[in-house]
Amino acid sequence: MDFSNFNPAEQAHMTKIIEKKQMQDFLKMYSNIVEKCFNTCCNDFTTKALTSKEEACVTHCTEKFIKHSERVGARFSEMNAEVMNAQNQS
Amino acid sequence: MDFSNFNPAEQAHMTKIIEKKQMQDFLKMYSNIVEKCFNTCCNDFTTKALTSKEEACVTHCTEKFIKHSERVGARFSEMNAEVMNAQNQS
Amino acid sequence: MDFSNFNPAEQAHMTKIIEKKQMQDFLKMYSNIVEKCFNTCCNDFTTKALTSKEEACVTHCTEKFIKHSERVGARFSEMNAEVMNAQNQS
Amino acid sequence: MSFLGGRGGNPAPSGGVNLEKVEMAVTELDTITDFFNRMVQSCHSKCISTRYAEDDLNKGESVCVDRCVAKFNDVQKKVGEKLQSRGAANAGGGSAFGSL
Amino acid sequence: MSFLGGRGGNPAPSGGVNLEKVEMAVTELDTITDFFNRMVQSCHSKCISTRYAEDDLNKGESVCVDRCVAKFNDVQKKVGEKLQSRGAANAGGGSAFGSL
Amino acid sequence: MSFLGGRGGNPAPSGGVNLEKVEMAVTELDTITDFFNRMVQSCHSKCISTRYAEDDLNKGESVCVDRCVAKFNDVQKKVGEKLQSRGAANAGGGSAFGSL
Repeated sequence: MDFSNFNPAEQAHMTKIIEKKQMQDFLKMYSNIVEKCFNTCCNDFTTKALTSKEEACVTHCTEKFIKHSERVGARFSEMNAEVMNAQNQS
Repeated sequence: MDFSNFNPAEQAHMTKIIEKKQMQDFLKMYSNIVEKCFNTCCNDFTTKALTSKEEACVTHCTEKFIKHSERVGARFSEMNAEVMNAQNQS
Repeated sequence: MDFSNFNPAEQAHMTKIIEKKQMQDFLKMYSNIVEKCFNTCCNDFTTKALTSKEEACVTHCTEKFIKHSERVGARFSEMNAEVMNAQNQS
Repeated sequence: MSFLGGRGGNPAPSGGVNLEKVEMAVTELDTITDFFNRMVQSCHSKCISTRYAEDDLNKGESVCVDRCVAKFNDVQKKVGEKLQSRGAANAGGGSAFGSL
Repeated sequence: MSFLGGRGGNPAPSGGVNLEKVEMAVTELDTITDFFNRMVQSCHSKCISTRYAEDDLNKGESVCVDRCVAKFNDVQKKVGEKLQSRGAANAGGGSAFGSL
Repeated sequence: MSFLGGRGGNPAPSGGVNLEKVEMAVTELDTITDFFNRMVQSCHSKCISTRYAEDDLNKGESVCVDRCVAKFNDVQKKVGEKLQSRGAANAGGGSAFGSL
């Protein structure tokens, strides 16, 4: 996003808001991973503790979800940069 | 909703809030359509660009979603009017 | 949660916030039940009124959802109490 | 659909804004919006074919949507009655707040 | 991706905070975040195998994610154009607010 | 479940309200509520039969719910540890904010 027409006071205000939203965003990703990996990996309710199979699944699922999010973020960021460039050249 | 026991200042305040919520509501419908039509129409990831088949599907899907929302809104609004009438006559 | 390092003014403030959130939480549970029980129980759209079969299904579904939530809440609360105890003894 | 109880009190006398009343109205508005959005989503899943070969709702879809809205609304009433008969206070037991 | 229209007006002259401008920026931020999160979820469903036997995205998954992001973005544009051509004002008819 | 770190600081000395502390507590509350609601939904899908022929949870469902809560909680811990070991700062890379 382009904050070039924000004065210093407005930029400081936005920075504080963005920091708070980053925290909430992180917590939301956390819950999303828990929900998705639980739903995919846990299907055996004859035991109370996670089986070793379930545990391995959760570990891989979490790691893959993060790497997936990072990759989506990288592509998304490239796309936004292209749009910005195109706007600046016109 | 019935704002008849709101004074002018309160009504002006509500109007501003409702305008903001209409904007958010519109943006939410926008995201819902993107999500639903993408999930339904895009299943071929051997290409990066939308195929013409996918594109036609997205167009129909969007148009139908809007018409569907409008129809639900019309029925919903009739129902609310009936409830209001019934309350006023009792 | 542990509010022992909150002064009385802060606790009063939190109490008001929690009351408001309880209301919102109740309304959210209400919508969740409506959505889940409608989706599970209503599959016949040759009639406008609920069939007696659908109505019985919605009643059971609602009752079971509440009992389910209460059971999850009870287990969750026991788990939190254990964590608190463990922290206090260390 | 005023399930939040009567909107409290008269207008503030001298043209001021009664914030509690406004907040209550906003909660009611949010609840109706949420309800409406879920109705749209549920009835879309129940009634709209995913072949997407045309721009208009066909006859069957249109009739289905009308009935779906009526039924969704009936379910909302039924569930509301059930929750009320159990006592709103009690129902809080199944929330996160009963557990903290 | 400034689909909320131009960010209104110049900076407040003397270093004050133009609250309306900040609020607009926050809405834009929330919209992009929501869009991003839905893209992550949709592309995860489309591309990531649920066997979870390893920690890394394999070659096929990686390529799929790249294309998925591009397609999701195209769909977002298509839908946006469609909504715009219908008129933002009009589209409000399908919301809860047209019905109250 | 204080995964947001220690609640900052002592009470404000003279009975004032430390807004930052209150805001932190509200974020924690919202997180727990969200967590609880997802647990309710997930365990409902895993354990509750959709035949709906009776009002009570049967024996099998009740036992399933108890184990489901325990497992869901374990998954929450596992995922939390994983995220922490990667570094909270780093994990931000997969969010919309890293991309603006």
